[in-house]
Amino acid sequence: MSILLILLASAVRQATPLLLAALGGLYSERSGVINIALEGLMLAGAFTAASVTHYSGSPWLGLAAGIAAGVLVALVHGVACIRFKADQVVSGTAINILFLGVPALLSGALFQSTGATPQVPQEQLLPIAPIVLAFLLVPVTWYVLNRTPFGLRLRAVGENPEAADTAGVNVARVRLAAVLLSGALAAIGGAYLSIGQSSLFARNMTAGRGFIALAALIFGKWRPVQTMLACLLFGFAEALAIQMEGVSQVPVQFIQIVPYVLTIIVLAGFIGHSRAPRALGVPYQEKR
Amino acid sequence: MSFLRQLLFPLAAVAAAFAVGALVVLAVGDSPLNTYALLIGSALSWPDGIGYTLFYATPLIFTGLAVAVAFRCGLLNIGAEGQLYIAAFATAWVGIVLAGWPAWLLVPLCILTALLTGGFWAAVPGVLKARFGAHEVITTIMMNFIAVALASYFTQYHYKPPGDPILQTVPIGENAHVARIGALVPGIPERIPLNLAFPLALAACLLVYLFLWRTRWGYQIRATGANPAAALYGGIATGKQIVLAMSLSGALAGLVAVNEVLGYRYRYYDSFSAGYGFTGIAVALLGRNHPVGVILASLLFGALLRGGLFVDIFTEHVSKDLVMVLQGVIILFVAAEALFRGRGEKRVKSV
Amino acid sequence: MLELREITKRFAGVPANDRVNLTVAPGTIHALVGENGAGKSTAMRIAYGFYGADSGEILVEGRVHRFTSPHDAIRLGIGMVHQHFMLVEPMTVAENIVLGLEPGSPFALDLKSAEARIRALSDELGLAIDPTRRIEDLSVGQQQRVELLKALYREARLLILDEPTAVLSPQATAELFTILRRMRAQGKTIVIVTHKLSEVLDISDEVTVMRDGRVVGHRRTAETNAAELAHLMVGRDVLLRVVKPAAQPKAPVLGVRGLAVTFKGGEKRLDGVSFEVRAGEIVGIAGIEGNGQTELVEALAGLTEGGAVSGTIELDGRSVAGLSVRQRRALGISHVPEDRHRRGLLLDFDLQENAILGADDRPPVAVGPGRFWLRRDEIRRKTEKILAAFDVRPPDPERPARALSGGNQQKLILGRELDLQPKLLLVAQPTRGVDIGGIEFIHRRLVELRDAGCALLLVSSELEEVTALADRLLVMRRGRIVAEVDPETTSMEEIGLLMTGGSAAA
Amino acid sequence: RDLSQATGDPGKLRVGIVFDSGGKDDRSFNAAAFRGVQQAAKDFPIVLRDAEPGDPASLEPAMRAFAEVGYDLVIGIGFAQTPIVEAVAKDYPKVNFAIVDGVSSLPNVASLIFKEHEGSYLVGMIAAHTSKTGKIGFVGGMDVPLIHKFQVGYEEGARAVNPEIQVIQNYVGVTEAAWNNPGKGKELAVAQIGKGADVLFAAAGNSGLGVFDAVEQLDKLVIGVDSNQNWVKPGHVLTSMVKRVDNAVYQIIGDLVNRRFQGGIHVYGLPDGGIGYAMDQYNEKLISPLVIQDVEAAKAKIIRGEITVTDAMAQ
Ligand SMILES: Nc1ncnc2c1ncn2[C@@H]1O[C@H](COP(=O)(O)OP(=O)(O)OP(=O)(O)O)[C@@H](O)[C@H]1O
Ligand SMILES: Nc1ncnc2c1ncn2[C@@H]1O[C@H](COP(=O)(O)OP(=O)(O)OP(=O)(O)O)[C@@H](O)[C@H]1O
Ligand SMILES: [Mg+2]
Ligand SMILES: [Mg+2]
Repeated sequence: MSILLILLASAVRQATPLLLAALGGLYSERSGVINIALEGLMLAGAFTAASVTHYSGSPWLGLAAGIAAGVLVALVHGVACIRFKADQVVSGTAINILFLGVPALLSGALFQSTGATPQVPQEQLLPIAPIVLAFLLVPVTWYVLNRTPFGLRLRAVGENPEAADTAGVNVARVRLAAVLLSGALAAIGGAYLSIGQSSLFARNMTAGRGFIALAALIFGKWRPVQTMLACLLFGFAEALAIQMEGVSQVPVQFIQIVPYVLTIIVLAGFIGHSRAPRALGVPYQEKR
Repeated sequence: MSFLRQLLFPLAAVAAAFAVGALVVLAVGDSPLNTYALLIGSALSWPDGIGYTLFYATPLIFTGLAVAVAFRCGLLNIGAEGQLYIAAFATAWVGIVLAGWPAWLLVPLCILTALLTGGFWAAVPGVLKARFGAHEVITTIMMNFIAVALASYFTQYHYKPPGDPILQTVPIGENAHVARIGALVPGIPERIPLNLAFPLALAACLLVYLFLWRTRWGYQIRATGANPAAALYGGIATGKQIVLAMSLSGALAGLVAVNEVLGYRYRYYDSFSAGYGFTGIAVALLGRNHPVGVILASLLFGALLRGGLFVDIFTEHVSKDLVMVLQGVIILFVAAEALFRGRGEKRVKSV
Repeated sequence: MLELREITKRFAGVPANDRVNLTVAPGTIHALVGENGAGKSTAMRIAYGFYGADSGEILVEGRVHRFTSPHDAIRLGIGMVHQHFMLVEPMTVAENIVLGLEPGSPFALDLKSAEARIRALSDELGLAIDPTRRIEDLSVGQQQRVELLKALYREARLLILDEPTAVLSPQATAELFTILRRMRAQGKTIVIVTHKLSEVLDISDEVTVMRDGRVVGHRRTAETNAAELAHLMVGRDVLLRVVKPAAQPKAPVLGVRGLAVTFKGGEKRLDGVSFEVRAGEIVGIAGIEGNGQTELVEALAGLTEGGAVSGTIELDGRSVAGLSVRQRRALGISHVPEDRHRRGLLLDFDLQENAILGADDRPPVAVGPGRFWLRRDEIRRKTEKILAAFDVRPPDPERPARALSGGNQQKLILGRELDLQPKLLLVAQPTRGVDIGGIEFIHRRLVELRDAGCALLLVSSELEEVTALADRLLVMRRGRIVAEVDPETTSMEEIGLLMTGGSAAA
Repeated sequence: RDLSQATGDPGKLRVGIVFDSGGKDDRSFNAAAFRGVQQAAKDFPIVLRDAEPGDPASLEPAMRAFAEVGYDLVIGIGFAQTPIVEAVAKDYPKVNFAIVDGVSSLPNVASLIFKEHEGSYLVGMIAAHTSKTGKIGFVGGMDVPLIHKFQVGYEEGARAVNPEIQVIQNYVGVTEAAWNNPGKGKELAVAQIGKGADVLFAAAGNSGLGVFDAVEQLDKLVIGVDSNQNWVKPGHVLTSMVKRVDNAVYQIIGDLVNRRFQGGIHVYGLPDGGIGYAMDQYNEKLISPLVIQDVEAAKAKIIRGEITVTDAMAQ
């Protein structure tokens, strides 16, 4: 294999969890709910998937359980933000902090460990399914957003919830569905980390990927294909850092910060303007 | 009286979190009673318990204040972590490079460095927000990653003692040290790292209080946070306030360096912060973005950090992650205040 | 077709609709007229299920229905075009129209068939709308036709249009009316809310007049005229009288020449406005809301956001056009904003901190180098003085502004601005939502200020108010000043006609 | 209120152990230490508590917590704790301390150190004998002198067998997190295999598990470290460079119980079995007896001083 192919393959692997989480974030944010909780959702999914796989021996069961966990945690975020009009960023932050703690605590009770699950045998790891799924989800997401009634409603409530409301769309229900979906996708991203890319859950193993996914989402202007490209870029930077380490003269830290610097540059508007869904972050108060 | 009422809600959130925590303890198979006895006992024992609780509370007061000041201007500074990292490195750098300077000059210079570096690091997202409308939550998160990577790079490639297995800089000059409380107050052993950064933190609270509520700049910052349209009407340049508030916020976060670098480790130490910047968000929320509340919340969280360590070590199953769970639940309850207040309308913050 | 019976709706205790009765006959165009805040939109939103009524009944085709959401109204064949368009800008026409009623399966939105149907509907009425275009690329007139299509697509048989012409050019208005007539010919029923009497006479079969949340009259259009309707609308019988001596105008204070405010896409909301205000006089601006008054005041105060200001603004002969809000304030311009919650107050702050908004840099409140420190005692003294002088109740300086009633909030703002002893006071909608006692108090204060030698520019959509207070009255329509009249000698009907474009006089 | 009661029966000898950031279930270095103290807790009447700080900033508080409540022996695992043990031991001269992989001159600190370079030399020989491509790999955890000691010994051993051999080396990172990043460990291993390496030595704590995954997936061989890891991926683990941390900590606890505890340096190497390579049913088919003979001969020469393996840390 040529070095470039290795690099590209590695970039795709690194991009996969980012892409899954970012697509999750896309659903939530296009519906108008900021989802800074992606990190926590990924951790919830990663831990649950690894634990259930360990007990059941089936990565598919593990994945399903991980998704369920992600949806459950997303439900907390959704209810807090939609029903109780909580500040979306604060609620997301709370969930992130919470899920730094919960898996570690549970790993202590379940596996006498501080923050790790037992290793899952190689034959019980997810095959490349999550990678395929992640990249397959890009056109699917595009289709859902642009070619289904649900997508239409989702975009409408994220841009102008009042207009959607007058057209007879139940804003709270659409938003909640979107947030739950984001929980499911972020959790798949987490599960890929724990039972796909590696074979166990390790403490804080997302290492900020939820935030990077968010950055990719903004970088990609909240659109599926652009978001995928942003994830690939970030994944490529990560892959490059891995390959270059110890080989090149460039300190690895400099390669690592490239995506972050890029994101800031994008936000500063140097590369076209990135317009957020107009109602993003604004709780919708039904009039009745 | 109204002060007591202010306290009521955070207390309820804390109580609720402890109740949830008790369930978690039960679920992992330990006794909540013993766990909480160990937690509280170790946090309040004399002198180590109290000493460490105050020591852990110190950086939280700084970051809590930092988050609170930004919040008062309507900004969520998630970047306190990066600001304190970069400030800690810069402070150590001055302490190393100017090690020969006399203490009366070097210590203030180091503190100034902490303030300026932290302030600068936060001013960048401030300018991006004021000038381009870039959301500060995202930019500060990005700045966090950059700060940690930069500090790590300089430490690894330029300031690490040769052959040291640990990623840390060479020590700062003795003249840059800030005295430990134990060296000044009899009865407190000097091994307890509580140092003059603690009274500095209390002084910072007082100054922030005076700044926010007794000066024009403070007033303008708060007016901008409370209602930007009305602030503009009143002739307040809101963009300037955003930059000012972020800079001040970053400067306060930077002061963590005084506690960690000048008063405790006497060097920059990679990953020295146990998430102080993020805990600062919880501290500010729980303390209702008020300096007095920040002190109280910091003491609580400082006690949780100290107690969490003992719970971690000396119980069978419970780890110190219990503290994260408690923090997360507290913030969640504070965030969904409406949960307790019925379905009241909340002030809507637009992005 | 539609009947409202004894509909009452309160917002925060204040009635917006007070036992409203309205009957709309099938196959007619029914006009609903009234001044700003009369309660027209509220009544129509109730009929559409967007608001729930506190009491009263809604009958559709003779049967009582309970609406819990617009869903229910849509099902009964009611469609509504809101005063502010309810369109999702980045989406296409077709997407907007089918929203909530999507054709095809849950897995495949059938936009093609919808587009075909929309084209057919559009052609049928001659709307000329391309369903594949994005809303943000359409003109307002086209956007409105999209709203019409939205209702028609839902097979609405009763169509409510809330001030459809407010944003339209005369030609577009004429086109709209042609369309509405065609729709009537197809058997649809239409309710049109408007201020413009000429339009009422032009398009409607019947007309209902509202004032202060109540229905004050119902006529067949053929049997009434503009004068009678204007009379009903403004209701001369409850006219307020302000006792004021004749003005003694002195030197000009404010000079405005060729002022224009242009927004992106070249949209001019203020166009070539010129006038002056002298010391010791009140110049009133009359006009239906949305005709450039807000833009005028904000341009004078230095608060224009997102638009370009051109033309001259002079204070005492010195240009202030390039100055910041703070600099203008320092030169003696005070401002009572039209929206006190959005602009005028820091609702969560106490009265003291609201009392220094816009003046936090002035001694004796601000002291020290750079006026850095704020003196608590001086702030308190200033606040107490304002609260006492303007009879703000309760006079508790530590209360949050949110806890005051609207009238007291307004008195606080007025007190704060007058305390600065301005040379020029820009005052917009000074008595909106204020009770009768408060209105009288505020009016008296404004006249006193005039007599003390201040120049006042008063904007109000309450015709009574401007005519009673102003020494000279400018009428604004479509961002221009269309007439200057003497409020003493001109009848309200006449002014009303000027405002609404009901007569050609200018 | 009585903390000393709540922290374990003060009537017994009390032993605390502070793991490094890898945690006790890293299946290698920390795991070995954990086995040793667990065995000691079974064999002796002691109270045993452990702390897994997770991040380096929490190591010192954990160690101080043990000293503060009057534990009799506190064991620090890993070189990173050396300065910490020094500082804490100075503040608590009555408490006994032990540090694995570090050296302290304080009288109340026992320094337990290993001659990893010698063991690495032997597994390097095995790797060179086994490699078909003439390329072998080394995946280190954190880029620090202690791990260079492994790397240099490994290289020297390999060169002794095949002077032409190419050793590809990578480190997971430069911070403590490098011990805990199996994902990256796997990436590095895949990259090395891509460059032709067919035997990989993983000295990377938890991150090494990623290397195990990679060799299994790509059907290559890995050499484990610290604990006997031959069982982890049977058929793919060539051998393990064992470092009997378990024996070392067991012995020091035994010394304490028998009132023989002594500070100073305790060295473990080839002669005492403190360092070695693991042979068992999992890998006996992977290594030919001829290779064993050669390796055993080298081992004897090292013990006799006829071969000197470079100690990268001593430089
Ligand atoms: N959502 C609301 N909350 C509070 N008050 C409201 C609300 N909607 C309307 N009001 C108040 O109810 C009264 C009637 O308002 P409405 O919008 O029905 O008047 P309108 O006749 O449509 O006036 P306009 O010509 O300005 O549109 C006004 O005093 C208005 O301020
Ligand atoms: N008779 C009708 N006339 C006009 N519109 C109708 C009619 N019946 C249903 N609709 C519209 O069709 C849409 C789909 O109706 P349905 O009852 O399936 O709602 P839904 O898919 O559950 O939507 P929601 O989730 O918003 O309740 C609704 O938005 C409703 O407004
Ligand atoms: Mg424990
Ligand atoms: Mg209206």
